[in-house]
Amino acid sequence: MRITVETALQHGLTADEYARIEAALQRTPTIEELGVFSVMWSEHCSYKSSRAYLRGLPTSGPRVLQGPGENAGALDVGDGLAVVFKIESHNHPSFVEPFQGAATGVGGILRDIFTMGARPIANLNSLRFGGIAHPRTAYLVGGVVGGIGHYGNCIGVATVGGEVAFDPGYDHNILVNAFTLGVVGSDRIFRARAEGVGNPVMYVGSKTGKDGIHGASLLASAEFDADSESKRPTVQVGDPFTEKLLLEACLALMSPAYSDHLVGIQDMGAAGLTSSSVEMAGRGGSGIDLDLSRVPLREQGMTPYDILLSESQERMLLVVHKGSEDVVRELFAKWDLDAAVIGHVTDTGRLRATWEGRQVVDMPIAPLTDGAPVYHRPAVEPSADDGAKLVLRELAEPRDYNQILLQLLESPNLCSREWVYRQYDTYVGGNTVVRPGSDAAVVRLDGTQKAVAMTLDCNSRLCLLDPYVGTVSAVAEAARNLAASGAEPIGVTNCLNFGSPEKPEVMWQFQQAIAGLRDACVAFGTPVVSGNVSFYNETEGRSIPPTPVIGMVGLLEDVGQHVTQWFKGEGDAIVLLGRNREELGGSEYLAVVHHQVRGTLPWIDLDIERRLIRSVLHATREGLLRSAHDVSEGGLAVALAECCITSESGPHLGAHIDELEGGIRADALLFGESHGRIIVSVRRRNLTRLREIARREDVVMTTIGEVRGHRLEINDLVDLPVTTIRERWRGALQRALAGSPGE
Amino acid sequence: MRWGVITFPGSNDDVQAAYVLEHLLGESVVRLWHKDTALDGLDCVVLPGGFSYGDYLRCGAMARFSPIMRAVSEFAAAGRVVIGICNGFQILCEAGLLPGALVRNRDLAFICGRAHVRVEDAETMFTNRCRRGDVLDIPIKHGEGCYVADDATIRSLEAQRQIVLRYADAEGRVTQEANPNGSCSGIAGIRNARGNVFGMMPHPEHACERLVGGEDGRKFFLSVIAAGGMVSDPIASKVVSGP
Amino acid sequence: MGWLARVYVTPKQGVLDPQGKAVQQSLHALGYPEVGEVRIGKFIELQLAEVSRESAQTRVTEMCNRLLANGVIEDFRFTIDPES
Amino acid sequence: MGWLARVYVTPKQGVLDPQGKAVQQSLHALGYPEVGEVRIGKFIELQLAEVSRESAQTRVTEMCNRLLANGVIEDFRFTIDPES
Ligand SMILES: Nc1ncnc2c1ncn2[C@@H]1O[C@H](COP(=O)(O)OP(=O)(O)O)[C@@H](O)[C@H]1O
Ligand SMILES: [Mg+2]
Repeated sequence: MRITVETALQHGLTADEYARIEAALQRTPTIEELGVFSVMWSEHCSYKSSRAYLRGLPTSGPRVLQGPGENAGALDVGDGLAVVFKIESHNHPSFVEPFQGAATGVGGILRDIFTMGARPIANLNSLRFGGIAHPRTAYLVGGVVGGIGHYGNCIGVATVGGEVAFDPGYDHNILVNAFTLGVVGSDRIFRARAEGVGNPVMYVGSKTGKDGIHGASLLASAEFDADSESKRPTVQVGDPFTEKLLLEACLALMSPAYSDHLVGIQDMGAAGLTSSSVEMAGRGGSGIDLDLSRVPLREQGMTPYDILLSESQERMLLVVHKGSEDVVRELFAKWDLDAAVIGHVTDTGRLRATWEGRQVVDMPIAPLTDGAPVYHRPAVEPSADDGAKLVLRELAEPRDYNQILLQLLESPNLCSREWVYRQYDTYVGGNTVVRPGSDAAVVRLDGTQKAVAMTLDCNSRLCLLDPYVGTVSAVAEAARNLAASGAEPIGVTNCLNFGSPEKPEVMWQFQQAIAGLRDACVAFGTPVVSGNVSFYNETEGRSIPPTPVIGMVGLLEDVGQHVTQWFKGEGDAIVLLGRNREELGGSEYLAVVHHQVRGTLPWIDLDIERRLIRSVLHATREGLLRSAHDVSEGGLAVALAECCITSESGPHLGAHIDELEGGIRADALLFGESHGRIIVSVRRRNLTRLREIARREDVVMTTIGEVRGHRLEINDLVDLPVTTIRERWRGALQRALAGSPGE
Repeated sequence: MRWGVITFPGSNDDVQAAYVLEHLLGESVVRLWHKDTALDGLDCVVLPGGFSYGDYLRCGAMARFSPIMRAVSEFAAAGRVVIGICNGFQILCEAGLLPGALVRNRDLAFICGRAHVRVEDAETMFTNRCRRGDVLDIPIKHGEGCYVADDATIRSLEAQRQIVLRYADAEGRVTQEANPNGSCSGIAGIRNARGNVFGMMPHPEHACERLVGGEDGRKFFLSVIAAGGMVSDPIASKVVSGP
Repeated sequence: MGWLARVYVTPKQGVLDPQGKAVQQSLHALGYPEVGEVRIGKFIELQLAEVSRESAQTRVTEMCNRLLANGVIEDFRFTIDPES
Repeated sequence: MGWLARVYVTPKQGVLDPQGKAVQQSLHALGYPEVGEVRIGKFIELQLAEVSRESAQTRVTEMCNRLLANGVIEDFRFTIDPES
């Protein structure tokens, strides 16, 4: 067929991008070449709008073994081990088909991790849905949670944490971000390189079908609209069983017994065979020749174009040493998997592909990788509207704080997530020390005294009001969640979910978020080692609230020192570390009770956060803390309630709080979301030692009450039976979802 | 004792079962591949949890035809000990080594959490370290854990004291609320009439360390070790036929 | 007298059917080499109270589109017969 | 020319079918009060290479008994037609 600029436009390319293609090839591209360019230059694969900004992030540090640029980042955790982790979005596919979209999202991030030789040990996920009452929400939640569970449970990787939030801003564009962490010997990390002229390129895993052709360019990179229906590529269906076989076979191949046969390995994710071969050749500074006729196919009538662009799941591309083909074939045969030689490495710096003897692709690789377009898109701060101001004195103070507290604990964003994580296998692997339900998940590192703690955090309401401060706050909350679990923050991954980069105000939000991410990570000394950018989260022109999801990983030198958030013993002193301020801007209370999203965000001082974290960790090391819980959404009252009710098997102890410093409005005291606060409980005799530690770090410490009985009493404001609180909090999500119509 | 732990394609808790037996209980363990065909020199084989063959079609339906299953049947017929946990239980039912079947949970969703199970019979080789009526706290994690069988089968299970575990609340009351998946008469674990084949949905291998999952699960393995892998059950040994 | 609707839900052509694939392989392993492609779907029987055949037709179509089949990955067809 | 076997696997009468119950309830909630009992089973399509109809018959029966259906909880029936 004749290729024209129109064909390029249909592929989601722009006219001058097409001009660049002709220049790079010095001729008109073939349809296959055009397809390859369109996916490799899509926002999803090329990061053309974000690359310039991402360069500013701190990515180095003493523990960093692999920063951004490979399939995932890697940090040295000592004892000869490294943790490999990354977070990925699968937003649009999950909106089209929630169950399969979410499931294949999990499958994809798992491949990113074991591609590097690491055995996945933990999955987390960050989810955003529309308003809980929106007719489609219940259906989407059910599908997404079901799909995540289906894939993770079946492949046998524990799903140990995450977050879920509801906001009408996501009514037509939900977010599904999946995080996986794996473990590997620090000297056994594999990289995706194609090297050694003549080395065979092997294809392993599922056969290739027409799944998700142009998924990368259409679904992940173009805004959603009514006729997405028609544009929609065949939905990818996940096969976790095949991926389990693939996982075991690949890890066996990368084990000392076989790894000498392997040169490089790369999963086939977005843009499938094309991006994996291009990236491997790109990183290896080599070239690749493919014979597409040798690719195992699932359907008849597939064209070379289809084969190059298919996004069929559960496939990997290997480069092995010449002569190792049979060994590799045998190894995969043990797992009932086919392995086919489909090409070989060259030194041409070109990607060449033939189909039934005909040359269909012959293009230089550089323009596809480093040579891809980089856009410095205009960024403009939206004009501040005064509606965003919050005047406290115009805000009526409630009378009955018992009711308000229950109302908050029942609200979709604060109620128990048990209905969600009950559907996830949190035990498999045998190392889950802290399961979902506390500030961070803690997973023991096999064969060591150590453990990793993981958390995903982002408060998109804050990011909407102020993307810079909002992002700094998300990083700080993540760090607090880790510290409260007894872990020292060591590294960050992130998933930046935004609207269309072609909108200056979205680009501004993005720029601000990146700056916040940079500043906060510098302050905490946590390098950003991996991440993902998801633009075009829009429907009918409306952008989602900026949602930079922060995935932070922490390390416990001694797993025995992990801490959970619920109270442990009658008579323990309850201590507040940090200061309460009269801040209600952007709070859950303001949104749920007063239906307002506005105000100046709580003030945040990264130095205070750092000192708070240091003192909590110090106290943990000395074994002083019986419980620790970070104060975030819902403020102090909600956090205290959580300390009483979140233990899975009880006992659910009450709290008597009478020393809470007033001097500010009661609602701000109870529900304000000031940063820099962690509630801990300690045995009375340890109070003096804790005070010394707090003083040394110059952290404000107040003994606000004690663990007592079975009621939660806060000053003369709140007095409720713990059982009532737990009741209302626990079943709320299920009730709310059952209440809404569904599909 | 010499234990064998089978790995089917899709098994997930095989590693954990082997870890518990070998590292926590100091037993000798042989890892078996589903394509193996012999169980020579073993006293007990464990069919672990997981998603053999992806749980496609029906849980355990395809694993039941793995080459090693012929050996497992002969092993059981010879009176040797066979334990199926979760997916392993499902496989044993599909293979006809245990009566009944395990179907979709009452609420149609996968459930992961802690469950209390009441020991219905402490005179079995799998529970001799417990007392009748003991309530154990053990993780469950399954989507198809609802035990079903026709009334006649349930009656004979009762009659021959083949019901080993029932879901209960913390106080040991067997109630609908305490039944996580809708299993008939709250059944969480059964044995065959002869008393040498045992299947349970909860995961004892995930309850053998205080740090992760608690320690109540040890009792099952310690019971088998105490029984030395021999059918020690007074009444069961009188019964001749299989399930 | 009412109707009995029999609904057949099948994976769309071209959409991967992991179950079918696994079943095909194990049928081969069980000694049935003659088995070609295997597709696994749902078979749903609905009893319908007395209504006209036409309205039964339209309403069952509606039920399939709204609930019984997932149009993104599944096709459906059905038959309607007088209940015996 | 080969055969196409269509296998219908249904829950045995008396065996509870929670999925059917759930679907019935959602259909009522969606405004289809006329829906009575709902039973949900499997619909399996098998392509069979050239063999005699008789042997196809016997072999598919065998496949159902051995693998495709579990007699404890399920019934099955099937049809065999020349593949079009
Ligand atoms: N999608 C999810 N999957 C698994 N666990 C989740 C999910 N969402 C929330 N959780 C768990 O529920 C608990 C409460 O979540 P959240 O309120 O976000 O914690 P925090 O406010 O401390 O970040 C945490 O342990 C979290 O890991
Ligand atoms: Mg927290």
